[in-house]
Amino acid sequence: MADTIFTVRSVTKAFGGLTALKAVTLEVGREEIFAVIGPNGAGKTTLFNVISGVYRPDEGEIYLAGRPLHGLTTHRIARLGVARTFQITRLFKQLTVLDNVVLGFGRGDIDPRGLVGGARRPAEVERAKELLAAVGLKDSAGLTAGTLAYGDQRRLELARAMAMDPTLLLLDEPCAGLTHHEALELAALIRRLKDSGVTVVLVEHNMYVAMGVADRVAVLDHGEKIAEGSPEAIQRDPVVIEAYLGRGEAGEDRA
Amino acid sequence: MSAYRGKWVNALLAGLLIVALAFSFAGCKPKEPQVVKIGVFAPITGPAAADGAAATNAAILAVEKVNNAGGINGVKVELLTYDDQFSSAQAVAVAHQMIERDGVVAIVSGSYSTPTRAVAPIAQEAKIPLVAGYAVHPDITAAGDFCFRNSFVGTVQGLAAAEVAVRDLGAKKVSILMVDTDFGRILGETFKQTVEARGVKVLSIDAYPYGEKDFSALLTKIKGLNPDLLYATGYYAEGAAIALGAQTVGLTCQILGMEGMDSPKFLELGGAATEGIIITTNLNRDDMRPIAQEFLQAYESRFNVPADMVAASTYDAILIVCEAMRVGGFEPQAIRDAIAGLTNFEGVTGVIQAFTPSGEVIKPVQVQIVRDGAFHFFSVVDDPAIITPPN
Amino acid sequence: MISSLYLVTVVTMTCIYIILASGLNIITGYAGQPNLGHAAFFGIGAYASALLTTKAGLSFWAALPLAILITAVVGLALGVISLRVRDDFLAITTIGVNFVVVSVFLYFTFFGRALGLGGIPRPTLFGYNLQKPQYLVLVLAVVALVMALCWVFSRSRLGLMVTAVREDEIAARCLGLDVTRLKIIAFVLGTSLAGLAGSLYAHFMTFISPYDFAFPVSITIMCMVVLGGAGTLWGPVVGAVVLASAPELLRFIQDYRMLVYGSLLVLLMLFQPSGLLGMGSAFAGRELRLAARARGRVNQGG
Amino acid sequence: MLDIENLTVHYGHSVAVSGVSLTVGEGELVTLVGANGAGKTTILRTVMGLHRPTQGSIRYQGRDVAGLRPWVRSRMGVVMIPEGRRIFPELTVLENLRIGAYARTDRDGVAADLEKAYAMFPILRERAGQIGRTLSGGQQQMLAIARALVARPKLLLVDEISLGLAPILVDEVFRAVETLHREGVTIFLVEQNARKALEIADRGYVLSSGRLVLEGTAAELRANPEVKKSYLGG
Amino acid sequence: MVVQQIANGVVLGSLYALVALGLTLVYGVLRILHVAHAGVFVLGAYVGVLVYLPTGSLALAIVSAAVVCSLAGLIMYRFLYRPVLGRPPLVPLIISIGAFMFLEDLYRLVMGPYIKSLPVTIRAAGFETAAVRLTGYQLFIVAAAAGLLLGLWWLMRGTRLGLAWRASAQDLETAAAHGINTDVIIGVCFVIGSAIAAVAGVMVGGYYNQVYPSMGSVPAYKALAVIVLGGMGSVPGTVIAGLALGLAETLTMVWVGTFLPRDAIAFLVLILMLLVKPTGLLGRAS
Repeated sequence: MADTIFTVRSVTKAFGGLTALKAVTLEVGREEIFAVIGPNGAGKTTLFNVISGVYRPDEGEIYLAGRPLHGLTTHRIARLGVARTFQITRLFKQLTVLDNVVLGFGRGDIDPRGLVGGARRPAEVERAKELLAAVGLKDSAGLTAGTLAYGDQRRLELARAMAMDPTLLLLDEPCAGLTHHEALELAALIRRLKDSGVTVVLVEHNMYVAMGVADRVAVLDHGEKIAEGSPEAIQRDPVVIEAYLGRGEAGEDRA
Repeated sequence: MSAYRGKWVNALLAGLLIVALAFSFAGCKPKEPQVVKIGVFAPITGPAAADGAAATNAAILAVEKVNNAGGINGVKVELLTYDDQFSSAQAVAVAHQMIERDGVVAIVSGSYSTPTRAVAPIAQEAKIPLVAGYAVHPDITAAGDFCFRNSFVGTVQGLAAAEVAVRDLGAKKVSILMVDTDFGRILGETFKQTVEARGVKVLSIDAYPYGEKDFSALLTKIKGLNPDLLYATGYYAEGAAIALGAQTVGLTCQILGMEGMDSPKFLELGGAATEGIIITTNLNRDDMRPIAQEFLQAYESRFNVPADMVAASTYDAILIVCEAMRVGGFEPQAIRDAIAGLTNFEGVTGVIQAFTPSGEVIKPVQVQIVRDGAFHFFSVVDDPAIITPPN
Repeated sequence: MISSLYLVTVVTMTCIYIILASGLNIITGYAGQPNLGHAAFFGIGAYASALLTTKAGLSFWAALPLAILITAVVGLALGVISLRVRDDFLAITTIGVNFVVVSVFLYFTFFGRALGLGGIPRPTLFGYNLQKPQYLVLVLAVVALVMALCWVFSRSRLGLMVTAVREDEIAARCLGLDVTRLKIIAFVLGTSLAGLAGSLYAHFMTFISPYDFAFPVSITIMCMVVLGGAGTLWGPVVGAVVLASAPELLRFIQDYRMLVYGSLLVLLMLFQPSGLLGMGSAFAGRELRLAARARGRVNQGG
Repeated sequence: MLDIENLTVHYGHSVAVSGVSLTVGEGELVTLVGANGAGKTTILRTVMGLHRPTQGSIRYQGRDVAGLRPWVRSRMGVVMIPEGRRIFPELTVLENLRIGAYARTDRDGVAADLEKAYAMFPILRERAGQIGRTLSGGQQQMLAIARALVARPKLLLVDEISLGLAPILVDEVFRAVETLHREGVTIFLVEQNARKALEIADRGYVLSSGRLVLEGTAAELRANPEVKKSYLGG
Repeated sequence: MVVQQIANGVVLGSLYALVALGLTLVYGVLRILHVAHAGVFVLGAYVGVLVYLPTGSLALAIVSAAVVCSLAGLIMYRFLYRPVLGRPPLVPLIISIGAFMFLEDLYRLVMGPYIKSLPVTIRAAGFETAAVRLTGYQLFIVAAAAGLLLGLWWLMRGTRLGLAWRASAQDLETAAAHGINTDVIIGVCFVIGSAIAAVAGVMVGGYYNQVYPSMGSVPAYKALAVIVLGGMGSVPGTVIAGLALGLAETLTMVWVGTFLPRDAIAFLVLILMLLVKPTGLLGRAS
């Protein structure tokens, strides 16, 4: 934790009267896998949307490698090296699987050379095929993305995010829709990503995966961080158990 | 499923194309030798379809009249009618088709200024005479010596209206409403300049869009200005709406209109509200000349609608061409020369004294008043200084 | 060379429509932005070119690029509007733009009002005045150039990015795509082509009037794109050829032509909404989203 | 009461559910658990008639309902508490409840059920005149349940009822579902919160990527190590 | 004169509101821009002519127009829109425009291109003071518009059908899942919207004494501006926007002058307003 690369500092986000995030602070180390867990509606996806600039935080600051991300537009944040996947997949459904991945390269730079050089440079096609192979979509490169099964769509989203060669990778429930076996494969892939120098923040429901893959875990509940620590510590934390199992009296009426 | 339907649509389109081709070949039947072709274009579909119908109806009637009388020196006239859709791009294609494919010897415009203006230079270049029935844009006759116009240019009618306003009606304070087309504006602005030069005060001048029906706001404003004459340019639909609107808001001053309102439809749509309205036009309903009465009756009995200015003007344009062929023969150049040399020709729209060298008609401006639901003679403007178009 | 001026006229107009439809295709087909006011930009190009040659005394060759530039600037403004106003609202806004632009032509003396603008010169080349057949050669060359440009665009990274914006804006942003700029680029490219078509039209007709650019013309262009297949390279060309020649081919039924034209549109949309060349619907990416909007909310999977 | 056989459903070109067969017996509380995107909601929506199956049959009370429009099914007693609550945001609480009872003609019965709903969620009585969208998330979920209750369902389809609720409210809504079950309503419960669902269910099915992977009594599933690992948090 | 001009604006605005209402109802439930609605409006005017001229009964003319148009509206829904529900909005929009072109030409072919007169006479007395003067017919228009709108208001707010209707407009699917026959609701939208358009057609035809094939051209697209200004799908918003537009047009025409035709003014206001508030005057962001 000495080498913090990604910082979320006292971020607050409200929708109307509903506070989705309340002064959330996270510090993520370089090449760390950091899991954010919490009950449904705890604010996990909102956190991702704020980090990636889809929403603008009401208060607080976000830094990646010392550069502020808060207040930047989504595409600027992406160009600074933040890639993400979505809880409900957002693919370019009419484009081919290959093109979906190719769009990740170059982080969206409108390169004048791209106008005459064709949409896909041979080197990019090679690299895209490698990425597709890595997520198990080797044979689907020529298909239209919209025709993929749900699980395959999730994998394609991951490949697309990896194509951006991100510094920080945000994974929103990457295991949703995968079988247990597939989830394990994915966990292994995430570890390999870490080894290749990517910092990963993931939101996950599958506790088994989350606890198994993460170096550290933060727990969100009602927009507040209620715990943070190693997976083992979190699993033993009475506050977390209470939040998950709902035995306490602390719950208020919120969505 | 959708692939199947796609095939179905493709087949439908292909079928249409084949039918179209078949028809275009069917059109290439051998020509009868003793026939001369006149082309007419008009806005048969689109926003001006009513005028397109009037123009083509009148053209059909005129050609029938000529053919029933044995044709022109024994040669029958064949009429080819085309739809320009009120579009200049369409009119250009139509013009080329008439001249090149159909081989017409003369063209009559039963259309508005914009399409006619597109056709004029093409006719000029091909040296095919063109007679515009009622299109008023100056560029039409300016295209060259093969282009003629059988209607008053805007300035003539504007001047004539000013003459009526001052000489006959003694107006001192006037308001002007003009339809925002080339025609309406030329009339309105000529009128304004002329009456102002003669010491009349112009209280207001407003343009309104073609097709406008709701005049309550403008007429309420004019009512507040209290003029003793309202000069309104526009076509019969707007004219009737102005008449009705004036009645609705209680505007009682004299209304002076123009030839666009010269239509039985004006009387029908405006009803009692048109009573007393005076217009400048080229058709005298009390004209007892047989040619006029015969046309008015024949048209109404044939098409179940009374003839209007558009019909009468197109009818005359065809008759002018036929007369020129009778005099000069069937060569386009000869027809042109004969039109240019026409004098005192009896048309439905009055006696055509002559055409100016630039191709503009010289004939008296008729002034009509609505009495008991019909147009009647009010006065005539035949001062050569007014009715001779400037060169 | 081509003897029949009739044919020359029909082919020239078809070419102009090909340029218009290809331009609209970039905006609506590739970028997925509805534009029902394309004729307004056609008109802006035509008026700009006409004014620059008749009033400013420029030659056709100088006026053409300037007309494109002027149209592009106005297109840029519409692109900016499209960032704020979406979907149905954008469709209606573009209809509004068409009405407003035509009204400006109609209501300012500078634009010749209802009289239109006349006396627009045909271009001269090496001191030789281009008449209709020669002008057609020029137009054909321009069409070839435009199609080459569209071909390059359709297979370029830029084209792919613009298509990505059509498919999912948020995902595109998260990949670092500058959606704002891409949308504006699409509008500028598409409207520039309309400006080019306008300039060619003005110097072909030698006079123009506001009605040449009224809303029904926009509908015609949109129909060409949709008929041929939006988002495909050759779809708009096929659409333009079919619909621009249809009035000529259908002349034998001239009285019923609009009837046929209208019902053709309806049937096509009912049975082959992705156009003659579209395989899947070019809009299908938006399909789920918009279907969801029509029926409530989307719920994919469980 | 509900028999689904070999059901396959597509979303556009992609398969959301393939070859699923399951049954819900009269008076049973059956749950269908699985991760996000597994196809649970799709099955529920297809049962309701909001989605057209590509293949397979859906029988309700022995009758094939696959071709029937949703409101016909609703009038036969199939009632859904949809995912995300989907109360009518511009209608008042009372109006929302009146929509729930829309198909019913027995005024007295409706009045009684309305009382029952108010008794279950007293806050709704207080807010009867308030516009739906101004309610908090929990209140909206209560309204959605109450709306289904006044429809007097025979078969109640419950979709992700705990989504986005505070734990204390999760307990409350699950208690409400249990109450309905005890009163004899047949319930088909789709839930991501497998622990909670399996606590109150009689039987359960596990869905993954559109296919059924496991089925059994709730107790069996709770004890299954695979289920434990994937859905119960270890 | 100010009072008179406001009265003029209200009369005009009432007509706008009546034409646009059907569009709003359809948009509210189906999110379809029903441009061909203007074709129904023209149909209403023609039925009015065909019935009024031989019978001389305005009531009979309005009722028959309403019946015929309701049927036409239903047929349009069944054969034009229902097959493409759920497709991107451009598809029904183009179908609608195609159908409108078809109808305009059909009227021209069947009824002839000429303007028909609809010389309606109203026995009701006019109203005249020093400041304002309204003819019997103008009063009838305002009264009819107000009556129809109040009736619609009552239907939407005070009846079971209205409740189901509002629910369907907010969430068609959930409404269907709660036993509301949404096919009937949609049908009712087309019937009522078309019937109101028919009434508007007869009244407009009679007011200006002109009925012709292309009389729907301007209303077709201007009504779009009206429903956007009113916040798409909002009935009270549409009425307010219709009246506001009628007043704005009347007043600018008189005091600002015709610097642009009124139709352009409507769209200019629309564009400017959308830039400030992209969801319409009374629209709410979803």
